[in-house]
Amino acid sequence: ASRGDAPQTVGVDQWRQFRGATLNFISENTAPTAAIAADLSPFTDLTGINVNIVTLELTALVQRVALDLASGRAQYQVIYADPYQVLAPYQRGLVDLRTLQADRNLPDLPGGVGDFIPTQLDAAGRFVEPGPIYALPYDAPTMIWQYRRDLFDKYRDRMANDLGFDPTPGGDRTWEEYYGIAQWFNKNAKADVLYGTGHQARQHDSLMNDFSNVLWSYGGDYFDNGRQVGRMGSRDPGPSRLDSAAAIAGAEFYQRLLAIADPGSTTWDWDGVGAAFRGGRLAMCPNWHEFAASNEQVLPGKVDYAPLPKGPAGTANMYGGTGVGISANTLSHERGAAWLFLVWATSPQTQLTNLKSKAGGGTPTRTSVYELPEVRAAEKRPSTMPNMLTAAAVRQAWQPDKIGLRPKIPMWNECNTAIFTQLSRMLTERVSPEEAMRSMKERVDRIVARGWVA
Amino acid sequence: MAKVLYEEATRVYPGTERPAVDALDLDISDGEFLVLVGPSGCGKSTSLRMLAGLERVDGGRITIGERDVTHLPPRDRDIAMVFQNYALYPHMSVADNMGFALRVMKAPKQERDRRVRDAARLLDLEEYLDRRPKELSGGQRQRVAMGRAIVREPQVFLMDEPLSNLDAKLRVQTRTQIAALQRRLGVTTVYVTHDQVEAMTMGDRVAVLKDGLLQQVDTPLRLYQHPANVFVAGFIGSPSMNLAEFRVEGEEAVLGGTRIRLSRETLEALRKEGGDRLVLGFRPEAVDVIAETDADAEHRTFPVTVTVVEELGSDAFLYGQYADAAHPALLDQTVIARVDPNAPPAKGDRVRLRIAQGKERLFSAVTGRRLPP
Amino acid sequence: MAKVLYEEATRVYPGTERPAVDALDLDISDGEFLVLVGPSGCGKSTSLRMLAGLERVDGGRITIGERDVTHLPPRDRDIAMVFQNYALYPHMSVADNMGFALRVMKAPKQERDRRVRDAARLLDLEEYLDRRPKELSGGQRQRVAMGRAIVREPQVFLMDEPLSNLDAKLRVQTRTQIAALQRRLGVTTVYVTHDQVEAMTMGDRVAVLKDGLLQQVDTPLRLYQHPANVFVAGFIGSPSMNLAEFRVEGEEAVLGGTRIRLSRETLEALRKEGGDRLVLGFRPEAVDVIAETDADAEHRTFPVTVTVVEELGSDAFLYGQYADAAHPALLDQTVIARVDPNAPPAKGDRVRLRIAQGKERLFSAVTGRRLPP
Amino acid sequence: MTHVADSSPVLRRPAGPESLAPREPRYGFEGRMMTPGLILLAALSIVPFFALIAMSFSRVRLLGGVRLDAVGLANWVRFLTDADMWMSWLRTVVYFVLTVGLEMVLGVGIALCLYRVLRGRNILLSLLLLPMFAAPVIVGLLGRYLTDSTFGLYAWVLRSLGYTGDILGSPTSAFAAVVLMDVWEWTPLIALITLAGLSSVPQSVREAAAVDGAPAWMTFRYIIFPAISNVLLVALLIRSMDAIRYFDIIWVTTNGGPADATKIVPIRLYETAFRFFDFGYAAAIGLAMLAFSIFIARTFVRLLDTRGLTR
Amino acid sequence: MSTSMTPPSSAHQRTTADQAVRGNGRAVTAAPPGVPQSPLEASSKRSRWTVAILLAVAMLWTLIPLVWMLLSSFKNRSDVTAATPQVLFAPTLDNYRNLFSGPNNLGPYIWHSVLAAGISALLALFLGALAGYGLARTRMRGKKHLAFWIISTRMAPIAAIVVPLFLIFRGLGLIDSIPGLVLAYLTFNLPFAIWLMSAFFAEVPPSLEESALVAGCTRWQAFRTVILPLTKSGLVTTFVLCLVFAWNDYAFAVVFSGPNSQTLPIAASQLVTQTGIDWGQLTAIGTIVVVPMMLAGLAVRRWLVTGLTLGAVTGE
Ligand SMILES: Nc1ncnc2c1ncn2[C@@H]1O[C@H](COP(=O)(O)OP(=O)(O)OP(=O)(O)O)[C@@H](O)[C@H]1O
Ligand SMILES: Nc1ncnc2c1ncn2[C@@H]1O[C@H](COP(=O)(O)OP(=O)(O)OP(=O)(O)O)[C@@H](O)[C@H]1O
Ligand SMILES: [Mg+2]
Ligand SMILES: [Mg+2]
Repeated sequence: ASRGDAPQTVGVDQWRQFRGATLNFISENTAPTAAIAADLSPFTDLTGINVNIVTLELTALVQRVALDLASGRAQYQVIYADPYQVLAPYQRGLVDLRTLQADRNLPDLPGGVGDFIPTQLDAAGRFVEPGPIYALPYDAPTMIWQYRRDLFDKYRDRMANDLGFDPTPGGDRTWEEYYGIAQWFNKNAKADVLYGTGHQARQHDSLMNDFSNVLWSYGGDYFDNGRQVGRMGSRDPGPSRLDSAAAIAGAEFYQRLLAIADPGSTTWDWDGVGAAFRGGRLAMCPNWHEFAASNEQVLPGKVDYAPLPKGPAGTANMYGGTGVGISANTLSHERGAAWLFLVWATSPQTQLTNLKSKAGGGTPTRTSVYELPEVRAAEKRPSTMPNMLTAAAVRQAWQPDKIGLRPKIPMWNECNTAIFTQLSRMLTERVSPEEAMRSMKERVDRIVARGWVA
Repeated sequence: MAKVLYEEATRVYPGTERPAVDALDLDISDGEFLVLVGPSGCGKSTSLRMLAGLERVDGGRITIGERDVTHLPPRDRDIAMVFQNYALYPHMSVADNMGFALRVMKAPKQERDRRVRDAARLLDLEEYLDRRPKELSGGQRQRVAMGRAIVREPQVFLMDEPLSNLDAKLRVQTRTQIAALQRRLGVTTVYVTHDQVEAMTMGDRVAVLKDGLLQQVDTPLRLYQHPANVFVAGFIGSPSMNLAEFRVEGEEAVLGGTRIRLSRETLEALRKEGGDRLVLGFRPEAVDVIAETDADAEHRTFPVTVTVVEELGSDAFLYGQYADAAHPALLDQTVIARVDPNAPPAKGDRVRLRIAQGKERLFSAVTGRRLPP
Repeated sequence: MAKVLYEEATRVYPGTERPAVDALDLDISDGEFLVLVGPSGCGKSTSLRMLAGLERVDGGRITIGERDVTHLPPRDRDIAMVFQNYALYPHMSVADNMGFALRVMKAPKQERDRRVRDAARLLDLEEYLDRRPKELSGGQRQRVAMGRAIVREPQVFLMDEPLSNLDAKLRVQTRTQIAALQRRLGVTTVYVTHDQVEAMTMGDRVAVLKDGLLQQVDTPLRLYQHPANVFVAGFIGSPSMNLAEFRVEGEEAVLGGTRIRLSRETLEALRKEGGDRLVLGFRPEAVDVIAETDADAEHRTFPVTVTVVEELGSDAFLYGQYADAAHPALLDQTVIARVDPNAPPAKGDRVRLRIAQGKERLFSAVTGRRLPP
Repeated sequence: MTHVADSSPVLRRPAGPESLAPREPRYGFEGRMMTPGLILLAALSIVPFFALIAMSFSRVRLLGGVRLDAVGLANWVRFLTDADMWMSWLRTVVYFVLTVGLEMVLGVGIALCLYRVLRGRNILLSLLLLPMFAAPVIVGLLGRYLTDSTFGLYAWVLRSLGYTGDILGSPTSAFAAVVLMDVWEWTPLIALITLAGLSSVPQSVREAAAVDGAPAWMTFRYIIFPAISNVLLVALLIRSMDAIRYFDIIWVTTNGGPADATKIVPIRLYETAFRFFDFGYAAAIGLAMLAFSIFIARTFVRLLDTRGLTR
Repeated sequence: MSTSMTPPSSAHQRTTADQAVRGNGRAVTAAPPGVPQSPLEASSKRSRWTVAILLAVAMLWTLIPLVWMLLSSFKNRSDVTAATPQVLFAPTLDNYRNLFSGPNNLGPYIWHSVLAAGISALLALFLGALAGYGLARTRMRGKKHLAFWIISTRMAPIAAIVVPLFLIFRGLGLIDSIPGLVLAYLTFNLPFAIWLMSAFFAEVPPSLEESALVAGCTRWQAFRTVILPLTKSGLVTTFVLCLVFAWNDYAFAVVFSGPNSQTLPIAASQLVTQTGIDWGQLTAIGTIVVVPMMLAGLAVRRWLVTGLTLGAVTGE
């Protein structure tokens, strides 16, 4: 359909100049989108712009976005730009937001770009070059250790006695200890939970996430220069390092860990683990911190959070945040309208509202929001913003040396598939870790060598 | 080969009131060819299927040979059946069709082949043994169906209108063949048809059914010449017997100007019944055409207006309307007479017909049964 | 009502070599009832469909009345057709079926109703006008099909084996009705059948086809009595004419001990052909049975062993084998003779048959054509 | 008046149908009737088909309008040398044979049972047919719900029967599960068709077999089964065409996992196209799949042809 | 002759005969209900039980998932995911209510589905009826090849044709529009409709049509007034099957639909969210998607067979 550009009313308030325009926002069905979708009236009242929100499962979203970018005419002006599946391969299809930020006729970002947590701005908003910003950090799910505080309280002493260390989750625990705790639960607490630990080990993106935490903490990595490739991204990351001794050691541990985990693990992605955890099957699991809100609903007061255990090389907590960007196929007024939405959607006020939303929440991506006294107060029970119960753990996890950033390369999707497929074979077909890692490397190298055209 | 006995055999289809076959008593001797005829729906097929074991017997018994088979399944009765639509197994070759029953009874392969070949030779089917039924003409299919029956060498053959799917010409040929074959094999046979000619020509005896009730069993000629009742009289023969109701006046049967003298036995029987009417029948070939002027007042004659003349070359039939305007009783009924094909009357002619002496048949107007002549 | 003319009309089905109808010349006069007969596949239906416009005419022309219709679509030909399976529209009531053509030609409603009612009255269908075809019996359906044709009041009726789906008894009734109806309406009619009796009884003239070629057109009786060739002789009549090949010796035709004197004209015609053989035919009713001893040496007779006797009550047919063992030429062929039903010979008897004087028919053994008597 | 058959057909043959030139009376109209549908169909199928061929020899750029960079046979070479791909083909064949095979066996079994039921057959049949009208996506999601190890009904049943593993979690059981979901949805179709086939075997043929003395199993083996084999073949044809094509169920349940155990070719194709956006390679896979399904369909159609069943 | 034919174990036969007499002692009186009438159908009690049990298993296997879906759609959050399946529970309409309130109101999805599936089924029916008729009646050479081509277009792998179609549709501005979805659905529905309808048309005897031609109809009139009404059942069946296929489609909708044209299966897949699947709502959507098609399908069950078997079997 050859729709014209959005209308512009000149000479009114910056925020109302595009009233009557309609925007389509395509998003994965994540917590902040759910919160925004639940009540769009503040934005519409403010700007007179209508927003349709299309929420899709991530694979479907990427497919739609790619085709839309290819179509040359933006169906979706505002895009939920997953750093690995959208930003890295298609950053040239997105608007460099600096141009809009610089536009005098358009409102500024409150607090400027600097208010976003810097690692997140880089990871979710930039690609390779330090300058251009393609997306504004929008959500920030991060994997942390979630555990049943009630059970740990109940069994702490016995565990400490049996295992010889204090089992309380925290930054000092190691993966080996995690393993020990899980096994202890398996053996000694059948009455309360079926299994000590559960994982998101379905043949799916989630398996790569769950495994990466272990991989990194054992000193392995996907490519040379892993942190750089993770934070800024790379078009040509060089040969894969997945066959390094450290990586194989990580894989060996992971295989061992999964052997004692809930057998359902191999069917679960993050949802599955979340549901199982809430369903009372598991004593603990690594999962996205944004599940805190649901946990609190089902098991109020019984769950607590900590950064993931460390390995020989420290700890790593997989970051899964995403930014929102604007399709480069938008016409100029639409672009302006889309900018208004971006500014509004990532504003501290909106992020605060999201935090309180009944529809789930999401967590702020701005430093300033975390500073608000109201938010600070919510980190303790009873909390009106249940996601903030994870703040202590997350704040640690986001430290540059503890955050886990997977490689941001354009062909990541295919690499990722090769990786989690081989991992899945390792877990379910008893392929040896060494062989699995080697075949992973082989495939990744082949994919990377093919290069990428967008 | 065995005798077959129906004893009060009855079949009531579920959901119906009237028995489809009602207390049928029939004694078929060893090697006999018995034809079952009757109008559509009279229970011919049902009777046959009861004997085959395809239909339940709701009352009475059926025996084959000495064995009571009333409640045996078909496969234990040692019969072979030829169906109206032949019911050939469509996916089997002719040879396999014919040999199937033997295969079922686990006859050795050579034996089977030999018997199939023998039957095929008999039926002139040798060159078609490898074909599928649908590659055969109607007549050939019919022969295969026969073949399937005869390789069995069963105790009884059952045939349910096996010729009705053939065209007229082929039917004539085939009926002769079947009759000859049965005589040769000597297997007791029950044959259902509603075709006049088949009934008359094929069977040793013919059983006439109507509404599930047996009307008469006799040789074809006796059925034709001495029908037991009005129904049989009208049913057997084509064109049918002419039938008309006469009043009895004194010693004569009277209709309009037509008078026919009745014998003492007839009058006696009528008196017993107490009726003053009777049904008189005569066959189309039992009338002579006499010139209108010739014998106006003669007994046994009546006037007819010719409505149609069918000239078949070998024969001619006159279809006429009773022409005595004063007595409209007969007006609706068509009188049929066989006339000389070389000098048939013309349409519209008025002719006089005379019933040949002794050729009339008399029936009670009350019970329909034949009166003594 | 109009005359119909086929002039060298030819139809070759795509993908076949031989024409299905080959240069058909046929002149059907106004109001005539013409019957097309012939064995299956001879092109009867094709000829009819060419006239209806349902089949392309590949050569020659067809005219109805004065109009050349060779390339007109069916709807412009003003014909009505009765199909073998009646082709009634299952989703329409009887009345709608009959009125359909009128509706198509946009006849006003009253007119339509009137004509449908008239036709229904004529065919005794009035009480069924609201029924659907599937609620009717076979005979009623057939009448509806007729009705559909007659409401049209077309120039020509075409009927393709319209009775073949009826059972024997009904067929006899209906054929008389149709013939009568046609006479009454006076519409030119072309009627296809392969039934002997229909051909003989219904038509003013009969056209015999074989392999797409017209064999003879004539009145039924002349066809029966003077067939133009061996094919027609064998095809018309049931049971068929007996045919046998005789040698010509001097002035006689000889087969075994049987000798038949030939006329001068016959001998002349034979001489022209240069053949020394001819085919002699005689109908079953044209023979007399004479006692074996009676006239052993007489001309025109031959000995026969009786294999089957069919007694139909009104008639009896003898099926026999030529019994002169010294001359096996005729051995395979069955001789059929009509005999006295009151005193038929028995199976196995040896009888002598005599061909009635002047009843033999002679044909060239080469061309099959009739020879002058 | 008497025409004797003396005309030589060869001499009398008209100049030939072409010279007379009126159209075959039933030719043009059929053509005109088919035209709109066929044109649309051609547009919807032939254009994409050629586009696919072109793509399979190219690398496809998406951004800023689609462009094809010719890469020669690269995609095809990769297709032929891709070991994972061969495994997928193998799995596809196994999946195909298992689903279609099970559906045939169960469908025929159910039809045979139903055929022996005289009263209530229609209601039973109606209920049994329900799954085939369900959207495959819903079937997949429902399957996931029923086999979920935490709250799935079937998982619970299996657990109480002593099965400890996780249904979608290990390669074999996951494969079996997706096969069974497909079987659940499509067995009714086979049952429906088979039942119709059974009902179309003339009663008199069964009776003939009974009179010939055949016991039940022989009647089935030698009479009924061959008689319905054509219908079964048609059912097989219909079912296989979709079995090769559909992937919704796997897509929403296991998405190819675990350990690629359920990664049949359609999934791999979809993934190549819409996760990796390697349209060139996807086109090659797609063409190969098309060839495969046409091969299968041809085989069945030829089988039907030899039995004279196609029109 | 009969000696060789009598099966060897006549003693055994006698006993079966006796049993039959005893077992069917009641046979002389009216048959008890449920006893098969024709001896052909007669079967031992054991085999009747076997059949009953097998059918019961088949029914359970078929119906449990559907019933479970229906039940679950009336469960509240905790009952839906209870570790022990809940058969008795307090029913709630919340799941349905939630589907129609809130941000992702299901209303438009239903409307889009109805429009897209309905129109495409109608179009497929219309074009399919025309072309199916042509195909059934044409005597052209290469007819079989044409027929095979038609059906082979339906076998094309979905993922493969979606890409080029997308490019074409984009050029025509058909992305995210109901017409676009309609066309996309036609790619599989049109060949199917042609195929199906030609099977139905082939069952109509040509003589009916010829009769109409002779009665004065043009070809088109004959088609309209005689042939079409006769294939009413075929038309309904084709329509319903096309409707079902279009309604159930996911793969095309995922690519071609957008905010203005999302369909129900997309709505179902959208419930698979990052924060968990709401099984209550999902089963509710499942019910909404599945039930109308089941009803439609059952309505045409009698005629399904003819179409689905290329007329190799005529319906019951
Ligand atoms: N399965 C059945 N259920 C109920 N009634 C039946 C059944 N089969 C036949 N009948 C009825 O039983 C009677 C006898 O039928 P039957 O088939 O034996 O007649 P028929 O003499 O063979 O007739 P036809 O010459 O038409 O074959 C008829 O009135 C028929 O309607
Ligand atoms: N559509 C067709 N295509 C090819 N050949 C045909 C076609 N229709 C008929 N024929 C052939 O044309 C010849 C004449 O067929 P037609 O149907 O006219 O015979 P018929 O005399 O009506 O036979 P029947 O008594 O069997 O109806 C036959 O050899 C037949 O096989
Ligand atoms: Mg009968
Ligand atoms: Mg014909």
